[in-house]
Amino acid sequence: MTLKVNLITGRTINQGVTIENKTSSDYQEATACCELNSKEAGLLGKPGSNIKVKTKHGEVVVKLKENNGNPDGLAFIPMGPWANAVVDPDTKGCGMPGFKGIPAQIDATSEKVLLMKELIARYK
Amino acid sequence: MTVITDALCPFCGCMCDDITVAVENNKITEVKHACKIGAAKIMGHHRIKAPMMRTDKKGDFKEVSYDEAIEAAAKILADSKRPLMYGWASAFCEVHKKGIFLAEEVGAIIDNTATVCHGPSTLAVHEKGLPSATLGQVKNRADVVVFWGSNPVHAHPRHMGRYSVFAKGFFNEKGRKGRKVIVVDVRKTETAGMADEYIQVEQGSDYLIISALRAILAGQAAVVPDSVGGVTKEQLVKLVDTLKAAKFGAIFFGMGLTQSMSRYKNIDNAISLTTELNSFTKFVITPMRGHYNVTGFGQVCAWETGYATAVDFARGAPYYNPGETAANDVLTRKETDAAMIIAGDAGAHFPADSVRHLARIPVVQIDPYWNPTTEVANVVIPVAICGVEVEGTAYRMDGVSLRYRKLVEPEHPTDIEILEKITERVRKIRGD
Amino acid sequence: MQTVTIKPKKEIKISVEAENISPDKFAGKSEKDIQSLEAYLGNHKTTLGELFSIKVEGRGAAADTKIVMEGNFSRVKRIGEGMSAGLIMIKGNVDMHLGTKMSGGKITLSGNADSWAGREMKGGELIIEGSAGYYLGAGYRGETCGMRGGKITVMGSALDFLGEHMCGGEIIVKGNAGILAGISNNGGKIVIEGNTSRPGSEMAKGTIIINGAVAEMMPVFKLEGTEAVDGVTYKKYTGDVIVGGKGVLYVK
Amino acid sequence: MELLIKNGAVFDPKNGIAGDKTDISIKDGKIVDKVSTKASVIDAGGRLVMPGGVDAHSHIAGAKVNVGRIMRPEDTRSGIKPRTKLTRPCTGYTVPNVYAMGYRYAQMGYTTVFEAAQAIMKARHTHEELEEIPIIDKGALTLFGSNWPTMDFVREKDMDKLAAYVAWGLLASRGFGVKVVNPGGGEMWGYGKNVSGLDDVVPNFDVTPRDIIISLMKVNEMLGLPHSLHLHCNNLGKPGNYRTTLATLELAKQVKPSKDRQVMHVTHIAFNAMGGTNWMDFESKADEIANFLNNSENITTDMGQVIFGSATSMTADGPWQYTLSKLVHGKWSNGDVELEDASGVVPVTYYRQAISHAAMWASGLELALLTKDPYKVLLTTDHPNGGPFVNYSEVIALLMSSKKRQEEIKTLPPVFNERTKLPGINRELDFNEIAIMTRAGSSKVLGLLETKGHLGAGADGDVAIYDIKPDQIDPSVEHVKIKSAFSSAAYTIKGGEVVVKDGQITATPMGRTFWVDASVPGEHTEVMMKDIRNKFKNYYSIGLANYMVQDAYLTHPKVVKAGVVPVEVS
Repeated sequence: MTLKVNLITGRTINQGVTIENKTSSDYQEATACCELNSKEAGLLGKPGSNIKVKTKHGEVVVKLKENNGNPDGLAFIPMGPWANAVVDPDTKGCGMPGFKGIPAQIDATSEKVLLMKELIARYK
Repeated sequence: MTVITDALCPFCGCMCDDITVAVENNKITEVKHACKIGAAKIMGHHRIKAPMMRTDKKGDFKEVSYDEAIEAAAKILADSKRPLMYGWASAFCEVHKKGIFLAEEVGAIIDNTATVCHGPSTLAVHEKGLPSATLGQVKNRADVVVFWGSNPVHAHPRHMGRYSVFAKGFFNEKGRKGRKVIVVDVRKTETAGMADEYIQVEQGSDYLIISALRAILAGQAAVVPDSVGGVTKEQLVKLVDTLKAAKFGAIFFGMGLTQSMSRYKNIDNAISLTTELNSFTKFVITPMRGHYNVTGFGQVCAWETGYATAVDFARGAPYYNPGETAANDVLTRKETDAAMIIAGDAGAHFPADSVRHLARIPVVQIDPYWNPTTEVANVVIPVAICGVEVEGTAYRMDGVSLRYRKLVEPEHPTDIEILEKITERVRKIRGD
Repeated sequence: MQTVTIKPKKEIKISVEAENISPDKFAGKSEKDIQSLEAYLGNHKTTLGELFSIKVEGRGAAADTKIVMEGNFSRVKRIGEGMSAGLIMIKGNVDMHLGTKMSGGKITLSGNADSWAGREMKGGELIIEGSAGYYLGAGYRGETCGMRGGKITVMGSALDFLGEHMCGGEIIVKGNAGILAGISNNGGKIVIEGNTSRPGSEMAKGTIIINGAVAEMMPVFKLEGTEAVDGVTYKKYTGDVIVGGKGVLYVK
Repeated sequence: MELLIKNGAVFDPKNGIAGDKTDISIKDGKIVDKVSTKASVIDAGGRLVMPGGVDAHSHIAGAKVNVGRIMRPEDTRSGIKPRTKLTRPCTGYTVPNVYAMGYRYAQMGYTTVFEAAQAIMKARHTHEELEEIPIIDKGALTLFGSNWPTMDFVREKDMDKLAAYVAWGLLASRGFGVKVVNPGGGEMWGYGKNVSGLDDVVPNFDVTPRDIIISLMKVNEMLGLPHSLHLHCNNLGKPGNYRTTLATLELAKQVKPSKDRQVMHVTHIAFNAMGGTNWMDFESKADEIANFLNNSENITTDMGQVIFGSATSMTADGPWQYTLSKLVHGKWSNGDVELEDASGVVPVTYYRQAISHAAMWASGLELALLTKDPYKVLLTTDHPNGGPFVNYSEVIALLMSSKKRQEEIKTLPPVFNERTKLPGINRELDFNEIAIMTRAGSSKVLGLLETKGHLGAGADGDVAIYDIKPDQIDPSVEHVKIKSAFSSAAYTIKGGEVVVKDGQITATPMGRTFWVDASVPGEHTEVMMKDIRNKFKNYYSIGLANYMVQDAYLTHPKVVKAGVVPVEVS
């Protein structure tokens, strides 16, 4: 099924721990994921399964993760290149792109999570 | 083995200055007192070994000498009609000065990582000022602490312990027990889990809620609807009462305000709320700045140019207007024709649209580490790590500047050396 | 009467700063003089003549000067900056700061204007047949006053922060407006024919009339009942109560 | 390097030269009696020659100033000047960037400027900015008036400990002197409160502003510091505050100066000479202050002259800044510094039509004109509180021309004449008196008269030449010329180098930063440090090891020695 959510991005401690080590699998593990509460995550699959997040601005495959702090309809991807594949580039006249509050659709997928290098290679 | 005490942590805006580091044979073997993130940063890991270059961004890099890389970087900047020089947060103020001078020299836009962090906070300060205080004021006095759209457990792990929640102070000998902690957020974060009161708001509604609080504070509760942004009027009234009852209140806000709908107007509104609370009691507000020296760039840029960030030197005199002169403005408009990324990672932290443009134009990267910016770079110049291998100045989130010690000897040149050489080469190329 | 016709010579990708495109700057000048006026392409100092083909017919004072611009000016900023008289007719799109600080005369634009059109405008008229970006008729960072006088009409829509810090004058938007229209405004009149959200926050004085839907009302306005304006009945609100509440918001 | 300035009409009050044609010789940066024939020569051609200007109170660097810049992009965009091959870009009017700060002072013929307030904990920032201000010599006064150690030692009546703390605080901040702002009020502002006069007791510390002022005056003299206590009085900005000011001035009688200078410098009197009870019946009482000054010794002041137009108020007087922001409905920044002091920044505009502003404008001038001895009133605008320093030439013209004052008064509300004595004052200052208020006097007040503010042998080679021929001008009538000449020097010479010619910058050497190294008996420091270590362990948010300003921040230091024990000369 397709889950419609409001997407936000932000820091996490593991994103911080791995931030200077962005070629590592630890960094990918820390940031190429999307948190939903377990009720909504359950609609897409098991934690650790792949999901595709689509917005008006792009799409990206990340791992599903549970976080029961999230209310219904709110998805969280740690800041980083995976999140940024789908955020809103419009700076709204004040220099700041839209990193929070992006309408998104999430589906289960069998596509793989791209490595950082593969993800950026898409932009070349 | 050498033990260095009172060292500063080069990760976040807390700038903890009580770190102990053990060094053996110029290698850091142990880090004490730092949080998980700080320890990881100080311990370090594999680095870019030597300068690298490539002309085809899809091709592989070739190792080159520093001179070759510097020459190539200088040429890219000197030839550019709309250069962008971005980053700076993980480098010292001494580096910023050299960077601003180079930006003047080449007529660049110079912008820092605040643009995707607390840049909107600066815009709000233009509107309302910033009633703030050093963190020690909070530690000694605060009995009500509000975290609004900020999550220190994840982003500033020792903030609560050292300054804001658990810290004991002169007028608060009980620490945590002497404080009421309120968290306002869109999801129940770990920080929210530690709060005395958690107020969950609908994402993007912060502006409405702050206005409602201000109206209640102004004695105009009658106009406030029964529910605002998912919060009942009753809760809002109670919150205002709690804030007013504080002897010393402190608001710490984060990306939840700067990046959500209404952007800097959220902070503008929160600053007004803080100011208005001062008619009843003492209240201060402080942005939870991310990188350890993102604040420092704003300070240096302000005293050198008059503006804190996003300064356009195209016409020789500083011009400033985020929305027009900030990094993502000129990247998404595809205006920039060359970029230098230093001590910040645009490749990882900018929207895809901006990275796509970086992939189209010549890019120089100056950084110790391989990261997504490296992936779109043409010239990569590795440098020593400020705060670990280089000493210098940085500004804590509350505007207190401190001097970092050198913990180990660097194997790479410093940012300053590289920038000075690039400037020298640029001047030669331009015949100055 | 002096007529100056301007067309881009080639596609412009990097923003050009062309505050010299103004009747005040062109008045009484020859083709050659106008061509040699300074402009900046990024950090590259150039001339209007290098970037644009410029034709001049007749001679006249600013008030008798008409500038006709044809083509894509979507990377040309500051057209008509500070103009006090005369006419600029633009067929195409323009970049930021169209008619910034203008005090008189008229600008008509057939296409879209990027952000800050009519910034700190003091007088004259600005007509945008397409849409406007952010901060239409707003102020500069840190200033307490944006638009102080004159009139702006947008046939299409406008984005966020329209009329921010407005102290006088009139803005009419035929389409929709983004969030926080008329924020911190201290005078003047804004009419939005379409939809908007969060209008009038921190409004101390001035009037905002909204004929479309308001997605989110600011929780700082007092409903005063209904009132007819030009024969149309509106809900009348006063506010922002935080800053004294002397602003008036009419919502259909 | 040698330089000879010939045919100048020299005004050098310290050396008793008042308009005489005197040649000035400079060698290796210092004034000498004679130079060789190889010296380069400037022919002053009968024009006015003075020592380089010295400003003893201006906010030019540090946290507050930068807060002002960051909150005021609308100010930054005025005064924009692109870079040149020689100069960096300039911005701002009330809060200029560091380059404009140095160039503009030099362009006015000023060569030495002191930043009026830095908290020790934020002194590193002050020095980072001072290091970037070109040309001029500078230094910074350090705040002590609400510091917890100060209040603790005052309460304990332990002057040895207090002296040791002041000496250590000057070292920690690389400060030049003792600044006190609204003593006790900074601590009270920690909980949003204030003191209301000299005898309010500061809770938890059990001291009064009176105790703090007297004790700091005493230790200032015990330490033999070059400068005296530098005081921003309690109740600044409040109608009726002249009584507090007079009562504060009285305190100076309790302490004897350790050297030939005042024991108390009360700053920006225009904001402290207010009569009336509110903003409606507000009047200037500068005449009463001047009367006091005329009848007492050992006290000096500065004008804090108000300039109509845009200003940025910035001071460590945190509670006043909050009150001010409410008065003007303006933006407000606050900057409490833990254990030390408060501060605030508020943009303001002074309007001719506002009678309170007009009366404040009058009080600075009244003070200068009614005080007989110009050594007692320095010329300042308390930049940028009363207005930016670039307006000093306007103030000079006002002081030299009664006619100009009358012209200005015509533009003010009629009620002005009832609120100030200014309309009836005919005194016009001469060049000698202006030279005192801007050179000799300020140098003497700072305790630097040996090398600053005069043109005798041994002085720094800092000279200003203005495009005025004193024997051919009547300043009273030709005040426009006076203003224009003082706003843009024909030459400014700094350390023997021509840095300004015809108002344009010609060279940008780096000036020095003055700071005072005061020694105290080691045992006093030891005892004092026990307290300090305890405060760092429990209350400061940083460690003692990271507190003191490191040598790296003073690349051009000029150390002035002082202290209670004899100092060995190295």
